Amino acid sequence: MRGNTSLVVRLASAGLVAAGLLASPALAQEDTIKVGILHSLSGTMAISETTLKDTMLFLIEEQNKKGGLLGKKLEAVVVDPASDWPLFAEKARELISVNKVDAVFGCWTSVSRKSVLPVFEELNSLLFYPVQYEGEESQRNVFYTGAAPNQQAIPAVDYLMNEEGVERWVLAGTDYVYPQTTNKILEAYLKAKGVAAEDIMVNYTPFGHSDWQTIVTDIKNFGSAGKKTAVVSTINGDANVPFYKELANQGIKAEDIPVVAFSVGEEELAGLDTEPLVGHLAAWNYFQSVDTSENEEFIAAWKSYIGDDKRVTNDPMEAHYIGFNMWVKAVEKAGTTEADAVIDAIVGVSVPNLSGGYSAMMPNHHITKPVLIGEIQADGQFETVWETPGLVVGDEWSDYLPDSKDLIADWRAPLSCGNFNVATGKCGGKGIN
Amino acid sequence: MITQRLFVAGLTPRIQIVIALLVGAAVLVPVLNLAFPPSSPFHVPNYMVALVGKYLCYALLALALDLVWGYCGILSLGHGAFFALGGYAMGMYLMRQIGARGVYGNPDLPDFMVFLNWKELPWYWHGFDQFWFAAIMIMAVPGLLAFVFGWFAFRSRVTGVYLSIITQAMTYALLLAFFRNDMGFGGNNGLTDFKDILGFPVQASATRSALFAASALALAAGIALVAAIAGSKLGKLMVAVRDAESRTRFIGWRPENVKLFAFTVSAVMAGIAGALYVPQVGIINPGEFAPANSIEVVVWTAIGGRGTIVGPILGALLVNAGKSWFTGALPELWLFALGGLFVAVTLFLPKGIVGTYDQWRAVRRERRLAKADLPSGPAEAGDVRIVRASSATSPVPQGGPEPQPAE
Amino acid sequence: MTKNHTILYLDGVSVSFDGFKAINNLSLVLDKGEMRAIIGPNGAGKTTMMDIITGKTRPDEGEVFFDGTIDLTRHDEADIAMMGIGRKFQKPTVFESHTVEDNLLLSMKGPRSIFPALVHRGSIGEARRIDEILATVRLEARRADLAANLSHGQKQWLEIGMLLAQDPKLLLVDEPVAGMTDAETEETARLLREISKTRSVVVVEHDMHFVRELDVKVTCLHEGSVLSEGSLDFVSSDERVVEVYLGR
Amino acid sequence: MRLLRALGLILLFAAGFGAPAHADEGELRTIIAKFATSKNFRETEAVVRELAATGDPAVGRPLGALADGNLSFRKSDGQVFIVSEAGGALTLLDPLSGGRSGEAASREVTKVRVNNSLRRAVREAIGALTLNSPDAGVRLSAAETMFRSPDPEAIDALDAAIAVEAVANVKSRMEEARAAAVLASDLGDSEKLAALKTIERRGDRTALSLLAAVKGRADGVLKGAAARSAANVRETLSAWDAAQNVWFGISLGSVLLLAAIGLAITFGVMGVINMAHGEMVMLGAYTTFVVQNVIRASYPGLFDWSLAIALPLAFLVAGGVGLIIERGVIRFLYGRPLETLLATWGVSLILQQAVRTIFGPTNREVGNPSWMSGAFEIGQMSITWNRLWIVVFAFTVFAVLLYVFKFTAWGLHMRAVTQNRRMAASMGIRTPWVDALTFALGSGIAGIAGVALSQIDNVSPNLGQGYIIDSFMVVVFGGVGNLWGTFVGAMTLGVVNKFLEPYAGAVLGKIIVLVLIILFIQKRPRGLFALKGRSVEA
Repeated sequence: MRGNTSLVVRLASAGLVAAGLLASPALAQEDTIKVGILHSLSGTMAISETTLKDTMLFLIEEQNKKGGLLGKKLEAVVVDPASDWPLFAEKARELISVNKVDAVFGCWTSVSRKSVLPVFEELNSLLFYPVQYEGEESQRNVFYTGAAPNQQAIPAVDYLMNEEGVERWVLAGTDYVYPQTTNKILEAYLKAKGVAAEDIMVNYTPFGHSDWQTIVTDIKNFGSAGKKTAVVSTINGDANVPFYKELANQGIKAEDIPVVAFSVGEEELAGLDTEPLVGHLAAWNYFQSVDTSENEEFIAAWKSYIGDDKRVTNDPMEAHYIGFNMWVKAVEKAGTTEADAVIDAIVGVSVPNLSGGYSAMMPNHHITKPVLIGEIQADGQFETVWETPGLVVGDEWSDYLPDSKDLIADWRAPLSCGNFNVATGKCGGKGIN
Repeated sequence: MITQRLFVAGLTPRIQIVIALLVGAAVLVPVLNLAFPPSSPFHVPNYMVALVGKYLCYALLALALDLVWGYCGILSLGHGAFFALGGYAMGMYLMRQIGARGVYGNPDLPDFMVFLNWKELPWYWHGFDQFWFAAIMIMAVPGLLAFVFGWFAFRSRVTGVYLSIITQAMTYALLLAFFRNDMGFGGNNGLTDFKDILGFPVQASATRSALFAASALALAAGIALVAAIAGSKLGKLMVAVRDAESRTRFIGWRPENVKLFAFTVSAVMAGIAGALYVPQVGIINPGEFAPANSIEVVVWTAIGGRGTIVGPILGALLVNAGKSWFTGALPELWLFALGGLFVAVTLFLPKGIVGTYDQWRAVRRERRLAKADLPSGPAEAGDVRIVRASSATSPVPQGGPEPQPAE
Repeated sequence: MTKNHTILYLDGVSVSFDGFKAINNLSLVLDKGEMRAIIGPNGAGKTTMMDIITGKTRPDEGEVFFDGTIDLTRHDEADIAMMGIGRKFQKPTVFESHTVEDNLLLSMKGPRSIFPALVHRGSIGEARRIDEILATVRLEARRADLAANLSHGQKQWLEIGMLLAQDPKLLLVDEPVAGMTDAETEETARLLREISKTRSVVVVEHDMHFVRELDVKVTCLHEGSVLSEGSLDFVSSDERVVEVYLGR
Repeated sequence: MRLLRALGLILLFAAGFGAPAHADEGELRTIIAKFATSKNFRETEAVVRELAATGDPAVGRPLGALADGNLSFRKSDGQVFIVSEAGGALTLLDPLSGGRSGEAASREVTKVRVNNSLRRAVREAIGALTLNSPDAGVRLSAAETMFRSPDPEAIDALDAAIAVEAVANVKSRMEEARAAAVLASDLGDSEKLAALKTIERRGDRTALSLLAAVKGRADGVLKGAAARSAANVRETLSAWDAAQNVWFGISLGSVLLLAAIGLAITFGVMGVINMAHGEMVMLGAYTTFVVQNVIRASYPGLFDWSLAIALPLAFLVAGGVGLIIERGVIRFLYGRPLETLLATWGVSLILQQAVRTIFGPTNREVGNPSWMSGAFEIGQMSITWNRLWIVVFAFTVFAVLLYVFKFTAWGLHMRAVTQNRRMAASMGIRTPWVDALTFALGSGIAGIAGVALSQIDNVSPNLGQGYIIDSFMVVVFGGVGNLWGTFVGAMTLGVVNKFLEPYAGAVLGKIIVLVLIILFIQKRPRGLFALKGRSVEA
């Protein structure tokens, strides 16, 4: 059934693109509300993003079962930006100006988001971005439903410091912007907490690094200096599996040197034998193992939709779940899908998250989330060992970076500014103009 | 005088038509985009302007590759590197144009440097606030890299597959280098969030149309340049080097200089293509250095027909239009289609679309001449015509020019 | 030394590839204006000797002088070609995707740098010279044909024509009549004799009839060094030559 | 985890040994009941310490269960049990006796939450109690734990254990633990000097940090001795570091060799630029995945044999696909190597997307069989079993290939065809057949490389992409058409990379290696093991 409809959708959108290539696309049908899905289905990022495309199709179908939105059915428009960053911009433009979608859910890497930002700004549309990222950004047309560094990294470090008594830190990451920024923030944070410079080791590796022998040995050596050591890992995607395999084989146990990761979720663990990794940690805002009735329902519905009992759920999926429901609620509140109205309506909207609370869209276009620290279990799931007592507000401008600590974002009128400087009282960074 | 002499050669009617088409598009598309309201059937939407503008930059890149591969026999698997370097030079200019409008409001440092705690602008970023300087760098950086790389490689007589692989190593090394945040080029995120170019907002329709026109004109100029080179004695020499390198050496030419010239000119063209590409897509990042991208350029050129001037342009336009269409229409299946296309073209159209068409036409003409059963006089005249065409569009003979890796 | 009056002077030249001595203490002297035929069984080092003379291979030891004074071991192929040594390969090597005329145009004596080539325009003198060469190598009728479409023998001639266009002092001609008909062979011999009136020529050839037709001094190489030298009759009556050709 | 489970049982058996204190059972149960009321990890940890302080070996069972995450309490009455899951329902076991005391649904009980520091606390708490365990491995880890957290009060217990210890390895670990304890005690200098020597003999980084600590707090003779010992240890360690780097290099080289050797055949010998080579590796890895899946589902006992079963299958699958590619595409393109590049690039896109469609885009789990898990030590160098096996495997594959090429009729045919196709054909060799089989062989080798790589890398549709460029570099660096060149090339690149990595970092190291290859090719335009002489250039 689903296969058929989506094929029809595909053919229809194919026709639309063709029409768009020929003449001005004035033929968009008005009986559905279109939602764009901008996730890579091929190339290096397909590994993470394909699930999110499925999640969105699932959410849209669920919403249509409930009667759609504003009395219309929702219609998904799927495109494949193929892990090619300029293609993201092209596809975003196509979704908005040719397919006339009202909102886009998509992107994973920071660079793909950066690539589409100007397009959303220019064409005044909406993007819901579901992945944890480095912060230092707030844009009027973008809603950041993943974690900012303060919703992931800093609580994790606090946990290790307080609960595990860690005194020596390895900050290991893939060499790109998210780890670099997060590690800068963490370094500043750790030093503020009195950690000496020689007790911090920073290490960067290329994307897809697969030979971890040297680095794991270095970590082992660094950790044998008599002080309790932990690794804070911002290692990205593909490189994680060989990293954890090497950790397990070199016999680094979580009790000796725990590794806390910000990019390893249930999906990544599905490719691993987790028995030797029990006790290593991850910090997220959601785990599949969270014990709430909302989550149970969500997982059951997801598994029956995807037709695979083994499929896991993860944090970015929850982010899309929250973001999608927020958009639905904001559209209902505004009574229209028109971008400006939705942007005004969505701030303050609060929807249930899957961990038993409510997440709210803040004026900075980030959302409130609980922070959970989980330990890897032998069955490939996480067990929550700690969580923040309340919800944490996503902080787009880090307090630990000198140039961003005075900035705030507030997209409500009259301020309506993404980089308001509280020191100078002006919009626009340092406020020199 | 000299330029005049240079440019008359090689301008066959076909190339004149393509140049005329491009110049026409450079005028017409902006007019249709700006002068007609979106509701008019004559309106060209912004989306199309941006898309086709991007394709034209790819076409210029493919043409640049064709100059070295089709005419000189150097299969570069690293041409994306020159494209990306030109793009980065333009990106650096555009970054400096942002000035204090970045999110941190720092007038000197781009945003990514601010939040990574850079204190001052690295030396190699100086000067890029001036367009003329950036424009020189757009050509000089890829040109210089190609010159230095080619100087060593061609002098050492690295040929064939070895050369292809080290060009790939070059672009791969640059990819890794530009990924490094310490390099000061924005790491994986690259350069983005551009505001102005030459004082005009990059997002504005008029600027987009102007960039489109610039791309079309640059491509037209590129075609004229390649046609002129191909039609000159040097062009003949390039083909000679491609077909029998040692022969040229034993009659006193230095093939390494010929290759170096072609490689450098081609790199500069690729750099210009990259520079025009960046403001139109709004981002430049290390992904452009990926070896897969460079291989894709080779594929466009092969599909269109290497050793012809129109072929690579046609190939670049067709493959990219196909990619745009497939990724929207058949997102799960498009790699099958693209992969199948590559296999089919190499198997069934080894000379590419234009090459095969030329061959078919030549065969048909021969047949017609044979049917007419004319004496030798007119037949010779016909031959002369073929000869003229072949100096600009030089079909690659099978087997001969290819490097043979296995010895 | 008699070096000064020679066009080509090789003394004690040796070269080895991975332990195999391709040329072993070879000495050869060619006077100005002389034509010399070189024979020898396969693997005797004939082609390697040509490689050394034209700068493609560097000898491990020994002296190689051109025109009495120029040390060829210090120059590369292009330099040597410009000094006036032309070489025809064993396998005919012409620019197949060019016309016969363009093949000659590219070989024409003149500046060999990039920018003159870019703005080059044919002159009347050049056209006349091309006509002359075409007449010499009997290819007037094929002037506008692609070289790829020539017969094997015609390619050989074209290659010789290309050497002539260079206006060399010394021609090295490697197996010019391989694969030719008898008539063509005869024609080629005539052509070479004509050329040798104005230039020095070294011909490597297996075909004894052809060598006889050339009627010049013959050098027989074996295992990288000179086995015998003299008139063809002298050489072919040399026992050692008979031995290496016919086996024991 | 398994270790702790075993340990709990052992403690029970060892109850009578060494006459440890026996606490009142009721008292123990009172303490255990506190697990149900502890609100956070700190409180739980206090309960653990309290239990351990009783010194009763019976606490081993509940503590072991706690560490394994099997300790729960009933919501209704707060009673603490060890739970074991069987078919949906939970069996409740008594925490002390281990006897069955009922069943419960999973909703009725709450797990006593545990984290790393708790597990560590449990380990330390029961460490001293396990010195007399009958299992040498348990004694070893007990000694190791005591070395890391030296306690002067444990000296007597250690002395007793050393006296009866028969396993040399365990004994020396115990002696080291004792030495560490001595250094932490207030014993005399002579005892401590001897202890320093013992620690120095141990010679690893933990010893070094201990020595540094002693140097910091001691004075007089002891300070000097500690400084000398530390210097000695540092010296031997740096030698071991170099050895370790060589090993890492060989290990990386073996991975490169495996990835590249199939390419050395298809590219080097046949002149086909096979861009789909990486996908052959990927197919091999997926074959391993499928084999393991079947084994997990149907024959779990065979799991340790899964790789052995996967090897021939991967060879056949990848080789078969290679054969199809050769017959379907490549045979039309001989003599046009650059066009094989384009066509195989297309094939690689198709294969990647096919795998993505069939198996999904995410990573697939390929387990390590037990004989490929863990590590062993040689001196101060730790060698992981999976790396060792991959090195052995790579060398074996290389040797077999060399043999096939040099000494079999097929190898002779292959060489004949690649050197002179027409001549070979006229001598009666069926050249198309040889071509097809050679290509299939190269692909098949890539497939079995995939089996090995599945043990250390992701099994995802992108697997092959990560290796293709490195493979080309190896083949070109080594010299096309020469298997030994590929071998030496792979090893050189591996070792150079690993020696650069500590100084330049992984990213810069890789860039430097690439630049070195580019420069090297200038010097030797045809690679390391190029043929010299006239035949090379036509």
